[in-house]
Amino acid sequence: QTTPERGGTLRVALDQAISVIHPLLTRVNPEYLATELLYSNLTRLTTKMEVEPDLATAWQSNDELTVWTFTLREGLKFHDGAPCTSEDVVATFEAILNPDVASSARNNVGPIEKIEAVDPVTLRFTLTEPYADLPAALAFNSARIIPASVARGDLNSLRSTANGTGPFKLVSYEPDRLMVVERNPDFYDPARPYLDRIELHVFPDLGAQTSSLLSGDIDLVATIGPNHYMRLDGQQGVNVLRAASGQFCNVNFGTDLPPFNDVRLRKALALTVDREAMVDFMTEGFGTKGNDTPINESYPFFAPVTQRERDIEAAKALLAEAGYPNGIEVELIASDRPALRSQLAVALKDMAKEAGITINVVTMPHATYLDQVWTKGSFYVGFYNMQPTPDAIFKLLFTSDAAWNETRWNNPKFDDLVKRARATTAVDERTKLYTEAQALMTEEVPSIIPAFFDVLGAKRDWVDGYEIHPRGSVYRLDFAWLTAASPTRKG
Amino acid sequence: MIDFLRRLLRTPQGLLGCLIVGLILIAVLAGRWLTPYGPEDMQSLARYKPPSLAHWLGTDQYGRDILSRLLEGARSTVLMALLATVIGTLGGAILGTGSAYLGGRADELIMRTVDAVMAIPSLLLALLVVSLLGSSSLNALLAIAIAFMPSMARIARAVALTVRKQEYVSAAIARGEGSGYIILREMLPNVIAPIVVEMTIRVSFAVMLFATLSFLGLGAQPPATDWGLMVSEARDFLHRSYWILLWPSAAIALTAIGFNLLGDGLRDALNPRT
Amino acid sequence: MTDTTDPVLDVRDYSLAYQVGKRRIEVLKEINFSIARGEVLGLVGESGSGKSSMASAIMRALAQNAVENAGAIRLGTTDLRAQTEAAMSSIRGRRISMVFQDPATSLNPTLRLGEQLAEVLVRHQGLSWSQAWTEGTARLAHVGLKTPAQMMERMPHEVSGGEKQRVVIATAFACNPELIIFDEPTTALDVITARQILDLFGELQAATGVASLYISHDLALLSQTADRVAVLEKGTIVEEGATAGLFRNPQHPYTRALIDAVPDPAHRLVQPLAQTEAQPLVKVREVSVNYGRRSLIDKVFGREGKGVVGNRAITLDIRPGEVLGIVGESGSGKSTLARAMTGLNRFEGLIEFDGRPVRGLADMDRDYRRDVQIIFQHPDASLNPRQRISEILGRPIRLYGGTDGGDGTSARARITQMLERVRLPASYIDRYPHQLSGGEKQRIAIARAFLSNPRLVICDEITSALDVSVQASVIELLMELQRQSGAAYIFITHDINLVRQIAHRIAVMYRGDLVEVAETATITDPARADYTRALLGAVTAPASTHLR
Amino acid sequence: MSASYILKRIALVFYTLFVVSVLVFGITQILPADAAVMMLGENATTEALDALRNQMGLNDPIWQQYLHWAGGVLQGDFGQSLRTGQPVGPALFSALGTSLTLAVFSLCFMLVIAVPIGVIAAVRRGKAADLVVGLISYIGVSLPEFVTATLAVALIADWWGILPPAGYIPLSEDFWGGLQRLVLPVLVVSVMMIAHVSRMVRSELVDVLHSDYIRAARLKGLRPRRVLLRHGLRNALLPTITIVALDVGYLLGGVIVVEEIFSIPGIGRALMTAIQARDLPVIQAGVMIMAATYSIVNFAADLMYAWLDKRIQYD
Ligand SMILES: Nc1ncnc2c1ncn2[C@@H]1O[C@H](COP(=O)(O)OP(=O)(O)OP(=O)(O)O)[C@@H](O)[C@H]1O
Ligand SMILES: Nc1ncnc2c1ncn2[C@@H]1O[C@H](COP(=O)(O)OP(=O)(O)OP(=O)(O)O)[C@@H](O)[C@H]1O
Ligand SMILES: [Mg+2]
Ligand SMILES: [Mg+2]
Repeated sequence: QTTPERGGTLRVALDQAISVIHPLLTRVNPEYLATELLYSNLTRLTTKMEVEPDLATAWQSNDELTVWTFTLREGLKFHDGAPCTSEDVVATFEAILNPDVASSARNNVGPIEKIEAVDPVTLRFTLTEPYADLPAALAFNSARIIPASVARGDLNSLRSTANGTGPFKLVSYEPDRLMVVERNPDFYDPARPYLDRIELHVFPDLGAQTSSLLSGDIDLVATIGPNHYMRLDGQQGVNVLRAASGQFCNVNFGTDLPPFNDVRLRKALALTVDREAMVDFMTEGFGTKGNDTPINESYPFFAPVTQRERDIEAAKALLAEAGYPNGIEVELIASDRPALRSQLAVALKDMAKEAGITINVVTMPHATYLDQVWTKGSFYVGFYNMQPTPDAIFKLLFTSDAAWNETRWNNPKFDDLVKRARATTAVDERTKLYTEAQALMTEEVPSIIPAFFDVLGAKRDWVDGYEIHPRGSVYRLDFAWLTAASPTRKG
Repeated sequence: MIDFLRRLLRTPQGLLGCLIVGLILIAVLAGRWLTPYGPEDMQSLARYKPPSLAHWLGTDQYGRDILSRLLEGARSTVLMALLATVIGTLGGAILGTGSAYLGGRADELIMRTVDAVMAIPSLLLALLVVSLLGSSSLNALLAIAIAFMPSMARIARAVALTVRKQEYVSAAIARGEGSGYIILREMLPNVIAPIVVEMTIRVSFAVMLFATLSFLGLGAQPPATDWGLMVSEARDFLHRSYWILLWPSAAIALTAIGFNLLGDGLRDALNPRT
Repeated sequence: MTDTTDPVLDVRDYSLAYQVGKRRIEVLKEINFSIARGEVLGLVGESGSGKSSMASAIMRALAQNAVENAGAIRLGTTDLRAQTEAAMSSIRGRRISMVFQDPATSLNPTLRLGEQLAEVLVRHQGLSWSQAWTEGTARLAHVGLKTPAQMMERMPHEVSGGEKQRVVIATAFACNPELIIFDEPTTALDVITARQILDLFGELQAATGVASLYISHDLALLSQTADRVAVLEKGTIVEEGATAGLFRNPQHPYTRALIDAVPDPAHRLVQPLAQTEAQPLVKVREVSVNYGRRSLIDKVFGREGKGVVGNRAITLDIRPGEVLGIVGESGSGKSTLARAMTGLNRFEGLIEFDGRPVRGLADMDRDYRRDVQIIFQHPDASLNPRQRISEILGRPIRLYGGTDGGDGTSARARITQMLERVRLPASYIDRYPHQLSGGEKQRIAIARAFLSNPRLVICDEITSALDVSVQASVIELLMELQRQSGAAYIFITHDINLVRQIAHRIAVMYRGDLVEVAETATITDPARADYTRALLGAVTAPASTHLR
Repeated sequence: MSASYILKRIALVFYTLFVVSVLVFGITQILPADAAVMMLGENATTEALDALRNQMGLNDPIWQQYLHWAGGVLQGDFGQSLRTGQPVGPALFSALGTSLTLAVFSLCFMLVIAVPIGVIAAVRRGKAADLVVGLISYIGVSLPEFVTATLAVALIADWWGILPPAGYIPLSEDFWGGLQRLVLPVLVVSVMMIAHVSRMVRSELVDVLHSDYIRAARLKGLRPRRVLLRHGLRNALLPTITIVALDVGYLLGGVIVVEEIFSIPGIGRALMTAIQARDLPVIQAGVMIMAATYSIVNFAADLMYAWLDKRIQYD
């Protein structure tokens, strides 16, 4: 690889509006990208999903994994020139943990009880229970560090202004069209960022996004679907980007209510799924089969439990056993965004038909879905990014105290396995615990996870240093640079 | 009636319109029995197949037969559009004729309010109504019906006013006829003809509005066989399998053209001057 | 000037047909006539006889589907049929020009009058716009407009119908053409204005010596304006000759029928009333009608609304069996009175019908409505196009029950009977109105009115939309029904000659007021009101009176 | 055209806004989503929601909420977006500006094409040219915008590669680039209007050309050009003004699809986004602004019509 060149403007296409740049309130990928440019976390994830320093350079814990100490870089500065010290970090986490702020990070940064500034560059986290994955958790997308004055003052000002420590500074922001950032000369790494300027253009239409990349109007498309990927693949001047990932679409059961509180019925349905075909229907082959656990090869501690295959006879038998010898009719709800959700529903409908399960698909607007179905419904389609660790995804969705326990699955044994795995750093021990947890999920099927998707993107060949991230919501554009072949554009 | 049909078929628009609309109505009525495949049957081995003998119009991303889906979709799309137009027209016609009959302040108030509602573009009005009721074909139907009412009311009122001024209505009033007889027997038959013309042309708007709502994700929902939804879903595959997009688009356009032509034909046939 | 025996316009063996579908409709057959300098040729014939088609043929502005079979049309030495469209374009307006029936529609509503006059001068005389404007102003002065300069600047809707027609005439005369075609130039104007336009035509004709083709269906009028008259029947000129001779001694039966159809005041069609001293059937007392109401904004600004007075305190009696004629120029309130009496307009005042007082719509009960019937002007509009004759005529029977004939007769039988009385075949009962001619439709309307055995029938210009000959037969029918039933009539019309023929008394209205009511015999008294005299003076005396 | 007519017409504009405000306020009140939930998102606690509801006045009686909101609107305060938390007014007015840019270009382009086409069709009525125009207009009014837009992008931008396929740059920022990006959307928006207006011009002109005064003008020997342009077209175009003004409604709100596909941040798309996100203040303000624009344009069109066609007597 050649050495990075400095300068130039990078144009990035996003498929959704950047509705919010309040770094504690971001909820979707484009917003994560925007705040990633403007702010920093304590830690960040490499494209190999390893934790690396961001504002913090080093960290260590006590043996019980209940007290963690982080060391900050020296001489950190916010965009307005004010120094960034441990006091700012403390204030930030106080804001994140304050329920009134309603930050999505609150449930995702770990079991923090208290955070203190030991000295201007040293922080101490005290946890309520042992937690081995804290450094990874602190890389969470909406746990970005903001100035104490803002965190304790006018948090709302973060909706239109930004004062972070990130590699770029905010120039202009129109939620539905364009956000422009420029290089932060005071960034902690004097070499980075390489780009002078980044423009984030919003293209609500996926076709327009792809066409604009082809025409050279756009340099980088953050995420694209399989069909657009195939269209771009092999085109002159365009590189397609692909990373295997733990991203998935699933079918959630309300395990607390009939009919899906009967594991036989859940299993019967899982047995109707032709996972090979599902990978095709949903990802055009850009994905991998799922085995009804949220963990796949992309995660550490993945356990290759016996793959569940389609077996209509077994499904029919289970169905009869569960008291539905003549089949059952159920309503499956999918929100309209992204389209993948209804694709899964439609395909499942067809596959389950043969076993005598009649599925009526109901698609509804995303807002209504969030309001009325999500975490409340008893049979609906979910969609998740890859999380940094197995613990993160289990704690997010499947433990009884999960932040978003969509299935209301309440399995003390599973809870215990996850809890014990948190409390140790011993790889063998954790492997054993997580393997057991995955086997338990496959057996109990709180949710059908039929396939995982690769993360797909595309760029012009004059963009270098950019790698697509399996997490799906991490971009690391401070590493990207433009080669001499890039068109010159007025800034 | 026979005479009228002959007049209608004599105009080129009328003839062509009747032909197209006739074909579409056959699809609507008998489509279910004409389909070679189940409209929702997926074949994972026959995805993205171009038109062939086995699949005349090809297959889509799930390996479903497009012809079967189009035939099945005719019912949802065209029937819904027809119903929406009829409901919207009836509502508007009653409002407009009533307003014209009431006259005076009431008329003024009704018509000004109707004008005011017309300041909201019909697509937007439909969007608002759908988001109010939830997105489904049925609600889209209602939304379109509501969106059509103001302009239909305006047209109906204008027609009713001219009819009201006719001497045969004066004659009926002078004769001492009751208002029921005057509205139903003297006015309505004469108001209806121009409204039927307008209604026919509006069916094509409705088809397109319906498709647009589905396109925006606020009309029919997958796996419905709605044409607009089919187009919307197919846009991603345009560069790979253009036919998935082509056929439903063509179906929408053909339907719209058919009803437009038929409407113009009806207008000519009903126009005493030609 | 050239030899006077050389005709300005010469039409020889001219035939014309229209292609409709596969059929060819002959509208002009072997037409021959010529017009000399200074001469006025009148072309007369009933509607559809081909008069306007002849004019179009001369102007070379035929409909697309016209087929010319044979013959020649020559203007001086120019063979018009051989001219290209471009050549014709420079002949029109310069050598031949035309005046149309309705000045309201033949002027472009969005261009100033001056421009519409001056553009001809610019086109044909090669004048500049400013020269043309000056010249145009002079021309307007010529046609008797008082303020020509202002007139040039005005828009058509800002001037009266008579003024418009003067502008049209000025335009026709602008380039001193050899021939002018007048296609019924006064039909759309009211009587007094029409008279003035005719006088103007006479003056200009005499002054310029232009040859004129004057198209009209009004024989009385032609008898005064034309030097010679050609009678057109179904596309054939059946008779042609000097006016005086033709009227005195018509050769062709069609000509005679036309002349006979002209109403002649001397030829009374109505019997005198038996006893004039009987109690009036209807007493109209101080009846006023106001149109329009004050708008909200007028109220806010405390202004009077711009209401229109339809009738101002009309008081009038109608005796049983009497025919009361009402005349007056357009807009004088004749229809308004008729509508008030039939409950179609709100009114103030009192109408007493056979001793029963009627003060408003609420007082008009079924009996009143049965006794008072109205017939309208437009036969096309007064019958519902979507009802069969059986339903149209069935309504009065259903509404008013059996007041006619033996009670045993079914409704259908009574309708057939009534059709017979208005001299229509019984088979018409299942037809729709559009399958009948204008005259036949009007007969249905009459039948509808008489089915209830009314005691007062109001006829609002019921003949003015009909052809002369059809008009005569409708009048004849009306008079016969009147004799049979003894009903009283209010007969509203513009045609003063007609009203003098059939009315016992005549009421004259002017701008909403009743000017006077006079016995028909004394209407010509010099002591009558000024307006009445002006009205009568404007009427062209029928040809027969001064020719026979 | 009297002062009282103008006053009456202005009163009508206000009445329209009143009706629309009541209507849209009513609709947004029953939309199935709680504003506070929308604002705080799925992570909010019940207490936080309650506090916010009180602060936003959502617990007040509905008429009070209406008065409060209407009062704000009258002072130019449209509230805050629930989605972005930013003031609604400035964002929407800039979106309106974008939409108007698109609308004005589309209108001009449409007129430049539609009027001559309509005239040609009328003059050559029944001939080949007329049939071609008729066919085009039938197809034009029968293709939904999402089809034409998709085709335009696929053919013109992707295949021929002569224009940028999407995006919007304000003309004030980069005139040339902005203009290039307007071409395709303008084309798509115009197709339907061209079809509509050219048909209108044709039928009006055919009527006018059959009128007596045109016949009279021809028979005065005027040159055909003068008859057509000075006498005919002028009168035929007058009713078109009204039609075009009515189309402004379509131009602002009916082009949501076009704004969506071409990524134009206009008011239509702002509303669409707001509807999807249940962003009530934006929906309310957007519809109001749209209705106001529509009313004002139609008011102006009526005045212009009255001024051009002095025949019309208003009371
Ligand atoms: N373009 C046409 N195609 C077919 N028939 C036509 C056409 N123009 C006129 N006619 C018919 O030709 C006949 C003569 O028409 P024309 O207008 O010359 O009569 P007219 O004597 O001027 O009648 P009026 O007194 O009513 O003006 C009528 O029967 C009319 O219906
Ligand atoms: N509905 C109406 N609203 C307002 N003004 C009216 C209405 N009907 C008639 N007028 C006006 O009332 C006046 C009298 O009209 P009316 O129809 O009675 O005249 P008329 O003598 O019958 O005229 P014509 O000979 O033209 O039939 C006219 O100035 C007319 O413009
Ligand atoms: Mg004629
Ligand atoms: Mg009258």
